[in-house]
Amino acid sequence: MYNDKVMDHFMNPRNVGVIENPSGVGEVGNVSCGDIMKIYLLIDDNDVIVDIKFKTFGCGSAIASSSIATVMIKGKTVSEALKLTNKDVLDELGGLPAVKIHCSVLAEQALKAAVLDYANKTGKHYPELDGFEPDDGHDDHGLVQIEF
Amino acid sequence: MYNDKVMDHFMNPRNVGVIENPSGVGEVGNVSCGDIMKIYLLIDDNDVIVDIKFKTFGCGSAIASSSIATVMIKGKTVSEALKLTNKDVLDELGGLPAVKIHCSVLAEQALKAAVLDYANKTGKHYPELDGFEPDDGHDDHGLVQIEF
Amino acid sequence: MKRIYLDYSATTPVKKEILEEMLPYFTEKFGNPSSIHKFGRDAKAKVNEAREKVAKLIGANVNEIYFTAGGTESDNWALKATAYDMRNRNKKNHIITSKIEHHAILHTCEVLEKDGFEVTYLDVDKYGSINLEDLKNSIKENTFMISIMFVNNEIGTIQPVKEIGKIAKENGILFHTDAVQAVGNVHIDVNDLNIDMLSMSSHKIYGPKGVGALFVRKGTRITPFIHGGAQEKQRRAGTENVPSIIGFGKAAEIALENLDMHIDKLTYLREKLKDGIMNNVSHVIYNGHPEKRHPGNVNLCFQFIEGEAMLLSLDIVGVAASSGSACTSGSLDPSHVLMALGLGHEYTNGSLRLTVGDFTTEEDIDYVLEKMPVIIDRLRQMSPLYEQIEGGNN
Amino acid sequence: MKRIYLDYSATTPVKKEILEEMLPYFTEKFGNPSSIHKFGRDAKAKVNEAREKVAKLIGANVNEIYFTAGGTESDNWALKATAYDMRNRNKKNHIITSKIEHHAILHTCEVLEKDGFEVTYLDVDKYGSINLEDLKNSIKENTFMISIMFVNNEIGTIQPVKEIGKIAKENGILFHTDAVQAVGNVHIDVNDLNIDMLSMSSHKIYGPKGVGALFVRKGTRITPFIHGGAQEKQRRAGTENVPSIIGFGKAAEIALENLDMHIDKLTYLREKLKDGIMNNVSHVIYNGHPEKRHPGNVNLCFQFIEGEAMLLSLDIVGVAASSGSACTSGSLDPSHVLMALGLGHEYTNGSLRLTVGDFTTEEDIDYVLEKMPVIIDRLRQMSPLYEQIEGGNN
Ligand SMILES: Cc1ncc(COP(=O)(O)O)c(C=O)c1O
Ligand SMILES: Cc1ncc(COP(=O)(O)O)c(C=O)c1O
Repeated sequence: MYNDKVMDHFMNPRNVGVIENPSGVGEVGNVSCGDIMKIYLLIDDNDVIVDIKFKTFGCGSAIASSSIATVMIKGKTVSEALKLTNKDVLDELGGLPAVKIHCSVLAEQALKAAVLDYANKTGKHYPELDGFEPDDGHDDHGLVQIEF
Repeated sequence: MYNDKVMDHFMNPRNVGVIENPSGVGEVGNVSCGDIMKIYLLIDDNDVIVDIKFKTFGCGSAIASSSIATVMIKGKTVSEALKLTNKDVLDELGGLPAVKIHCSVLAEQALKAAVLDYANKTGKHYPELDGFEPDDGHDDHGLVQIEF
Repeated sequence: MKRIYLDYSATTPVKKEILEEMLPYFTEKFGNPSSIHKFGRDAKAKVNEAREKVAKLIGANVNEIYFTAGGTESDNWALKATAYDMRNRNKKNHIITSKIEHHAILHTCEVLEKDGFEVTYLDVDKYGSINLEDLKNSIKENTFMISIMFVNNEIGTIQPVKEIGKIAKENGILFHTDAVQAVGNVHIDVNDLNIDMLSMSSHKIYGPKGVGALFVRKGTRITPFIHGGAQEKQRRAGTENVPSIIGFGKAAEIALENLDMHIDKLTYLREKLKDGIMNNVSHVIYNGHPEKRHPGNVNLCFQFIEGEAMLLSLDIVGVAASSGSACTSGSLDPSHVLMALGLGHEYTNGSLRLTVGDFTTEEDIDYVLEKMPVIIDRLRQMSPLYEQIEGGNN
Repeated sequence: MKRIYLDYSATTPVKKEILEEMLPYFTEKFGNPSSIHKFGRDAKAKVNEAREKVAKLIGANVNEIYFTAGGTESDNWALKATAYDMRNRNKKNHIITSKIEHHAILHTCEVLEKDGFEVTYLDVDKYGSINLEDLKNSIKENTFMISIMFVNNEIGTIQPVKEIGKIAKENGILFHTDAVQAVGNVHIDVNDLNIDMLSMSSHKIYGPKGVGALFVRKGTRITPFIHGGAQEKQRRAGTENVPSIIGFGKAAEIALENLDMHIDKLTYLREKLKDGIMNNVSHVIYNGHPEKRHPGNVNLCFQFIEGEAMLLSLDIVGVAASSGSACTSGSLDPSHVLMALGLGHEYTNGSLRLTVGDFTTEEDIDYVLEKMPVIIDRLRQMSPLYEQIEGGNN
């Protein structure tokens, strides 16, 4: 079902945890969607994300996507990081099952929410965030139902 | 499917053949029904059926029923023989599959046809034959269809 | 790695002695039961032996058993064939069922609804039991069938089948029960229980997959669902799945012989497993009826974590389980059964079903009990939901 | 006693190497393909491997194969699901089929007729082939499907499938073919032949009973026939019959590998058997098309004697065969296929089908050729019909 890389990031997720005095925090999803991701960012004066931590409630894909996304984000400037798409996450993971694609959207959204928090706190403006609504659900699940 | 007795009478039918100058001959059934039985009788002056032969076109049950019926008839008087029912044939055979019950009627009918022939030739009257129509088909087949 | 299978409600392994009964019928004794020759006759005789064994397991007569390709087909057949026949002949078009049926029933009902039938889906209480007063109140002039499952596949709850049968009989309504999870796990006597039709499946009782049966009480009209050859007394066409039917028969025989022992053993292991988890993990609820339940079924909801993540974590340490979480199936909604219990998403998403069976050992349970708290804790440590309550509540 | 099986069109033994592939999936690798854990994933992967093999045998894509419980279910599904869907969406309600289809098609069509559909049953010529002009002429505005079998199960005739596919395509009509007897016995490429749906069955190609498949061309709409779980891409519910599907896959693989050899061998044995009988027994006719036929099929009508009596006699000397006689099946009418050829009862009642297969040897044929004239003669000597013509004609 999942490839080795996904399983590795699920079992040994990188950057799990909390940052004590974060530059920004973002949380997306809700329990009725089945997954929630919370991202903590530490951003330095050059706008570089020097540290990132996450907590995720969700399935294997959600956790693995969260983990790999933080690895990809860490060390980037905020603007670079905001270019991250769920497609990049998917590619880096080497793919997810079709019904799980939506999980890769989570990290992209959570990052945006955290940067928005940072922007709000600092008064900065990131054009990449224009139009971003942190509470947009991601109800693009498939419709497969299995039961036995 | 068939019991040993049925199989024995099918494989080693008794009284198959023709009587050269028969007292009476009867044939019932037709090819579209799937079975035909022809009975030859030799009847002595005491009205005893001293010899009987048959030929049957039909399935295993038809042949076995024919054979056993001739065994049961041989040596009986005509009136005794006319008491023979398909139930007697069935019992003597130890049963037939449900869809084959109709085959046991054949001998009863053929005997009656042969006796009728004898009666017509000799001017005798057998009340047991009153109302008997030699061409009554026996379309009481089941409706089971199997195919592969 | 040792693999521990705790998903017996999903499917069971075929027992060795069952497979052995089947084997000759693949290769040497491979005849088609409809054939007149010896190959065919031998196959036919064995199919009928199997039919007797299956009948005996539920207290039915041999002539009341029709073999199918599984529980799903049996459910489809019982509902659809009866529905159309009833509508055509008696102008009746209302079915009563429950909200926690298997999809083989629910989706069939939905299809019937689209075609103009009326379906009442009964609610269940927090244990997953239907309410008999609700049932009585939902009966109408045009009700022709009550279809209520015997044992629920997710939470294991056993319905008051005898009472349902009585109500059905008193009202002249057919009673069908999906007994796929019940057969071989609870005592069943179709006469005592007033059941008119009952669906079963071989692969839940250590027989092969792809074969099941529908019990249809003598005198109950059933038209075919699959048309073709004259097999199964012209009720269910298609060359009989001889080896699998034989395996199903053997499985039924063994199930009947072992029933009490099986129930005792499973109940013991189930309680041990359930208690072990409940006593060592916080924020868990135990679903289903505390006593009236499948002897091998443990269904739990763990707060703050998600079901599939638990399944994967268990799988990695060699434990096979199941979950009704939405993410497991890729579906938008979590288990309709858990939802019907009135549980919120914060519970339903963290659901886990562990089902023990005849090959489960006490050591297996010990192993799971050792691993489980670690797994739960690891996932909770990652969860933003747990973070919030960790300080105060734990 | 040595038993010689000449009834390969009824069913085939499972080949040893096929059974071996299946075995682990009964006992150790018994998972439910819908399960997320390793047992489930392993099963799922093997089911998809099997799907690829089955697809390859008919030149289809792996995504176009849906597993079923056999040929009968595939036929029922293809016709019924499409019929209701077409009527609901396109107001089309006419099917064209032939008089010599298997009952899985014919009885399904009868049921559809009762429900308001129109069905044209095409005649066949004396070889059992449909007439393409008839087909064209029977197409109407409301025709949504042509369902013509690929190879007839009784007389072995191969229909002009490519031409039928062309006509269907030109007229925008779906083309379904019951290829249960064709698969593994003739070359099939669903694309070359313009086939939209194709039914197959495992137990006719040395795979296990109780499993089959429906090919549905990509882009062709197919609604489910059996509702329930999400198996088979939500098109066919029910726990997958994993071991049997694996066996079917292996059977398909072997069939493809051996196809030319298989056809050559069977054709040789068939011709030897047919010639041997025709040259040594009088008053026999050979049914079906002389060349365009199933490589293993010999269908004969012996005058003056009845089919079941032949079967029993052959069975006693160890030879397993089949007959289309009315008495064999306990039916009132002899084979609808033989009747459609225009044969009278004097022929149809004496029908015999001998089908050779992969385990048939030349010695088997020699043995049958030795016994056959004796058996025929014994029965004819008992026949009142033979008596009449014996002097003059023999
Ligand atoms: C309650 C219930 N009904 C029906 C089914 C379907 O049975 P099958 O998988 O044999 O089609 C299952 C299991 O899958 C079940 O648990
Ligand atoms: C032409 C044809 N169609 C359909 C079937 C039915 O297949 P199954 O026995 O797998 O249901 C058969 C054989 O029985 C057949 O020969």
